[in-house]
Amino acid sequence: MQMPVALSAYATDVDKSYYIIYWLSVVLFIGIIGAATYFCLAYKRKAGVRAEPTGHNNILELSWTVAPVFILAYLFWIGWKGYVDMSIVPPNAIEVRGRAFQWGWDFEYPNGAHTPDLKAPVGKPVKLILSSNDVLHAFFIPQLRIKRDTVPGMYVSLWFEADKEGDADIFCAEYCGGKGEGTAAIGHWAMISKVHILSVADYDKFILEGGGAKPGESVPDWGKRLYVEKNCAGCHSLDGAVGAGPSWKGIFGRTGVMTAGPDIVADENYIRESILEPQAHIVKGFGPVMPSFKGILQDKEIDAIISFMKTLK
Amino acid sequence: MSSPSGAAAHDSHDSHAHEHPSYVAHHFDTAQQQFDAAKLGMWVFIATEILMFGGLFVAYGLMKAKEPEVFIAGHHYLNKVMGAANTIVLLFSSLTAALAVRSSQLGKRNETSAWLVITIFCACIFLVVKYFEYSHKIEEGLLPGRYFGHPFFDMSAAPGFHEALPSRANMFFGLYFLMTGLHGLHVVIGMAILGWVLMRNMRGDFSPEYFTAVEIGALYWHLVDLVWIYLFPLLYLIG
Amino acid sequence: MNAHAEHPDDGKVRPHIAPALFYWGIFGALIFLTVTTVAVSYVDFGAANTVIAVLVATVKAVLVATFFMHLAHDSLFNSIILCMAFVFLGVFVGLTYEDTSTRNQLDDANGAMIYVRTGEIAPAAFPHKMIVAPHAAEHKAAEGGHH
Amino acid sequence: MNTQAQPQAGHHDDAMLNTNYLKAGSGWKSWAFTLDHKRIGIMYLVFVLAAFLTGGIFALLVRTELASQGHTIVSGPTYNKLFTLHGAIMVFLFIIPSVPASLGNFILPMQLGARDVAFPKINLLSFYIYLVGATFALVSIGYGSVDTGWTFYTPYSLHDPEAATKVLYMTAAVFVLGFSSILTGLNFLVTIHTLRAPGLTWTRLPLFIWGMYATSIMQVLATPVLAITLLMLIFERVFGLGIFDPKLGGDPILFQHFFWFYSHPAVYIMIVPGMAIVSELIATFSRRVIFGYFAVAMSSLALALVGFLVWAHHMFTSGMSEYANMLFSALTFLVAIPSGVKVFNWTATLYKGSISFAPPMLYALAFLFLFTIGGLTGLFLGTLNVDIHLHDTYFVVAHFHYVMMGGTVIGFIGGILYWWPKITGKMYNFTSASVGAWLTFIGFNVTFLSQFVMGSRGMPRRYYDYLPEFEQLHRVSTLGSYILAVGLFTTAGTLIQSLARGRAAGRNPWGSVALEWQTQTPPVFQNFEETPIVTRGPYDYHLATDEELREDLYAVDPAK
Ligand code: HEA
Ligand code: HEA
Ligand code: HEC
Ligand code: CUA
Ligand SMILES: [Cu+2]
Repeated sequence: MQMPVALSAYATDVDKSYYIIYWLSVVLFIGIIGAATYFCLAYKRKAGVRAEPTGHNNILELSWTVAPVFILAYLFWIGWKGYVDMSIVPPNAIEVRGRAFQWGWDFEYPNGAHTPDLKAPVGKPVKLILSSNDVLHAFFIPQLRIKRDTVPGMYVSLWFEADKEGDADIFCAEYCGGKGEGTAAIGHWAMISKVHILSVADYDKFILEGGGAKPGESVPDWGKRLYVEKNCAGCHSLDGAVGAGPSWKGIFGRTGVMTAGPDIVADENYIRESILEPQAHIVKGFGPVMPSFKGILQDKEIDAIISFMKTLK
Repeated sequence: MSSPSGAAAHDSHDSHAHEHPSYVAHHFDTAQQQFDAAKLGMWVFIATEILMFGGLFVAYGLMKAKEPEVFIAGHHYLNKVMGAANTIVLLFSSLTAALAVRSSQLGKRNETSAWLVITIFCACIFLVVKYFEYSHKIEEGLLPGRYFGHPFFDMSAAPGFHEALPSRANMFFGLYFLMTGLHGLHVVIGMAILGWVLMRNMRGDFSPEYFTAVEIGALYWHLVDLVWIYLFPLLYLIG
Repeated sequence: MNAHAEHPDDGKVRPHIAPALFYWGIFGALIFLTVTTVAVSYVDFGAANTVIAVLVATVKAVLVATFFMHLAHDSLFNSIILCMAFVFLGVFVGLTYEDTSTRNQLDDANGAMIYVRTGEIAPAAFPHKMIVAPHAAEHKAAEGGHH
Repeated sequence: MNTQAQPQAGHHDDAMLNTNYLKAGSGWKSWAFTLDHKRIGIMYLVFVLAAFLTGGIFALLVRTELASQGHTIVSGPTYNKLFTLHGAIMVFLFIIPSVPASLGNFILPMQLGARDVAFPKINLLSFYIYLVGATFALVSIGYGSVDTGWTFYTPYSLHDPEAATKVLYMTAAVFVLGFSSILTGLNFLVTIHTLRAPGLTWTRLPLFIWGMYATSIMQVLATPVLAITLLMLIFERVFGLGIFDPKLGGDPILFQHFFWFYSHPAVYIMIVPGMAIVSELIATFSRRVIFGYFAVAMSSLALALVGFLVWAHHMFTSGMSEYANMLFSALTFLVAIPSGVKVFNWTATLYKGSISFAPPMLYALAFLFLFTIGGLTGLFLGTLNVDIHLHDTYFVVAHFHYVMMGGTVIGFIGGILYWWPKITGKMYNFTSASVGAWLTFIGFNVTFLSQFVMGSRGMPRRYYDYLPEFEQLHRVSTLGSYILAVGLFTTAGTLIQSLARGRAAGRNPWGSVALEWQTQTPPVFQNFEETPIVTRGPYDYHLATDEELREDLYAVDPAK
């Protein structure tokens, strides 16, 4: 029962509590089961031998009622102390907003940039302000030993300070449903993202450049980058292959057949609607699985995606 | 530990077996034992009812602590006079139920029937008053949850009859209907139980020796009263 | 086996029978309390109104349970059951209130302060100012932050 | 004396009172309308085991899907339904009613020396309510089934447009099942209070009765809150009450309080009966008074009371107040004390006993082993900072299977094997029963030990798919579950075989001094030909004669 690699001092702290309980349990378990095994072997039933009448031993009884109280109080104490450390955010922490939605993450940085995976500098406290657009989710990074439910209608916060550079997984750890069939299915289990712990220099660079087209990047190229970063690529191909959603090949200006209602020409308005309210018109042959990107994609970004789409002939 | 061979001749059970009255079920030894069991059972049942209603009171209490102004604003739309009248009706019915038990204990069969009839009649009055209260609320669109403001549950009609109420007043009326509705259901069940007791009483099932059903039925009815004793002030008289 | 064992069993139960007038007396007390509580509700004591209402209701409930429901002359265990029901309700509401009344208080910097700082309401929330823990604001105002 | 039966039994004639209960009446009506606690217990046993089988099949489907990464046999949303149904069936249809409604119904009045439970009609009613609830659950499955997880957390359970009617059916099912559970508890409480045989004082009550008593208290006090919670959930869905739904201004965390206020005591409703059986088994097969009888009896009550104070330890990451987290973490540790008292006393009972390894005892020892692991891992979860990491990972899954499956279910099967000869009058094959026990034990550990490892490394639960680093462990776990299934099917086969071809069991196969073994096998309609008078404690083996301790495995006269 090894804990995963620890990426922060706080994680090491949790591991300390974990292993204290672990070894305590091992000792207790071996003591109890060892004794039971020994008794089973030593006092196996023999013909003509009776069990000895049960006596009393008040000291024994009292001690195994009272001694655990101290052990347990100690366990409570280490758990609570560690928890307080996690709950009180250092005042100088960098503030990042995290929004959960069915089924993905969106992180917003002080400069207004949005990413679906989290970027954080090494050695600096980062405070995440979490919220949810729809149902309960939970933000979970095993390697940092942090977890917090994102509750719709409420802000909660969480902080960490990684002490090593590297990547780690972000899981959704509160059940949030799922939809779709076959390979197109998406849901709670697929709400996996990454946290990239960057060097302070890299992080500063990201913050300077983020939040729009990078210097020297054309608008369609920015759209293409968003296509990857916002995980449109998870469902939409560029080469005509059908995935969870229709391919974007030749999408702009084509006439789409809808499940209900008249056919629609894919113009700017329709595409904008498809992104913000995907369930309003469903393309025939697909399920209503596309999440809304309302509040996640800015207007500028949608424009960039559309200009990228125009290049996909 | 036991004597399966049956040496104990004056086993408490066998000694009276021959005079076991017909109303004592085969698995009880004595009428008192059966009576105590029934009563204990009823009290345990009352505890479960209290915890069930209690869940609603807990929701009420927590929500009120969070948004007191919603409750205060909402309660002005309840009719204190009707609520108080109903309280008195229910208290009176509780009295008559207790008197029914007393008459039954004394073996006064007709008197018991009379008290039971009065009790059931009070229950009817209670429901009639409730009917007027409910229909008034429904007409005004003081409906639970998302139907709030839409008269007659008509979601297509324009909402917003009560702009003076805080926007969360729908929750107050949701709780109001849920709590009084569940209580009303208990009133109806109580009437059925008392009706059944009345029928058995008129048939002559009860005597000073055996009146368990009267007692149990009355206990149930008092519970209905108990719940209302809390519902009335908490819904109608706050703030 | 039970307390009644001293009676030789004659197929009878022996209830305590109170005089009818006594029940009427209890009823009178109940009506008096009802009138009082309604009257008091017209006077504004602020939050104390609810407390008074609940207290009066409890007195009424005790009267009904003790006399109409015969707990006074019943096995003590039945009273214990009734009390247990209320005790566990108390535990339920008390410990839950402990949560709802102290959310986000350990650390002011926590999420709940967003509203106070920026007026921003969390996504998927009902657009109502009370949603965002109101005490956080008072708390901040009263103590100027604490640790 | 034997002829001096009780003439007061209404429609039962005297002769019937003292015939074998299985022969007192025939035809389906004699079962469907029976008021005999023994027959009701058997009917419950059949349905409860059917529920176990159904839940088990869902479990095997879950495990098979997880055998490899990605799509294995079902799609993601189907998987969500599978584990929801697995959890909901196992909890509400199987484990909550399991021991009390089946074995409890059968054995409890016999251990009391009573002729029936206090309210036989309510007992039958509770059985039919159970069936109605089960039917609702089936309807919900027929509709395409719920996918909310067994916990019905809001707002997911409110907004998922696909699940609308199904959620209503499933909540209605659980609502109805709750009443069945309440009525059973009520019946037992009153029975224990009023129907003890002469001489059966509180200090002479078997520990099984003490366990049932504590369980009943919890059933009666906690279940109504579940009922009202579900009613509010239904109301919230239909009308939009605005208490649990954040979109309407409600508080989704409040729903979790409501849910766990029932569901945490519910886990003690599950385990205490298992512990109660184990106390009986350890006493019988060590032939000793349980060490610290009084402490063990009181620890059941303590669990019942303290169990009500800890519910929010399921909500440490939920966004609940930090102070509430602190309080509930502290209170959680309190429950370890009475559990520990039990474990230590059982172990001490073995010391200087005369231990037999008959199949039921194998289950008692397995319980000791598995419950200790399950309980100790509960302490990891009660520790705040460690739970933050472990919450909603497979560590939790492994924890609760160790206590529910490894504790309650193992205890339950042990109890079935223990009382089987008394219930059916047939003795089963010891060899295949022991093989079944060992396979179950080994398979179980393989299945769930690997899950502790995954969980501590951060594998979240309720995941249809997972990252490659977990595949190896998932595979091991799936393999274990197949071994486990083989073990359980072996046990089931052993029992079925005994019905068909087993030899008639003797009156007291294990040489027990407990009351229920002193009457005929199978018992007569009214349990004892005449009311027994109790003169000593339930485990006073040291006062018994050699004749009383004779293991009467097979009846001398197989015709009987
Ligand atoms: C039969 C059911 C059962 C039982 C008996 C228990 C027993 C315990 N459980 Fe468990 N639990 C569940 C069923 C059960 N649980 C379920 C179903 C869930 C998950 C539900 C879900 O989310 O779907 C859960 C989840 C769960 C959580 C939430 C985890 C999470 O979601 O993050 C926690 C946290 O505190 C917890 C704690 C405990 C503790 C402290 C005990 C204690 O009672 C254990 C006490 C026993 C011992 C400690 C061992 C023996 C004692 C000794 C050997 C004495 C010496 C010991 C010391 C001095 C340390 N359990
Ligand atoms: C009593 C409770 C109980 C029991 C016994 C089990 C038994 C099993 N459980 Fe389950 N489980 C839960 C309660 C239970 N579970 C709950 C509450 C959840 C959470 C659900 C949620 O998240 O919402 C869960 C979740 C859960 C998961 C996690 C799913 C996820 O999070 O994605 C897994 C995965 O491995 C699993 C596996 C198993 C397995 C392999 C068994 C095996 O032990 C099953 C073996 C049984 C059989 C193979 C049937 C054979 C039976 C017979 C032949 C009849 C026998 C008769 C006699 C022997 C007399 N269970
Ligand atoms: C979960 C899978 C999924 C993801 C992720 C996803 N989509 Fe979609 N998308 C779909 C599906 C399925 C459809 C077809 C059904 C519909 O119209 O809603 C669709 C349809 C569309 C359409 C209309 C296409 C047409 O042919 O009419 C547009 C435009 C679109 N998506 C844009 C985006 C953008 C931009 C992103 C990323 C920011 C994105 N999608 C991410 C699944 C997805
Ligand atoms: Cu999002 Cu699970
Ligand atoms: Cu719990």
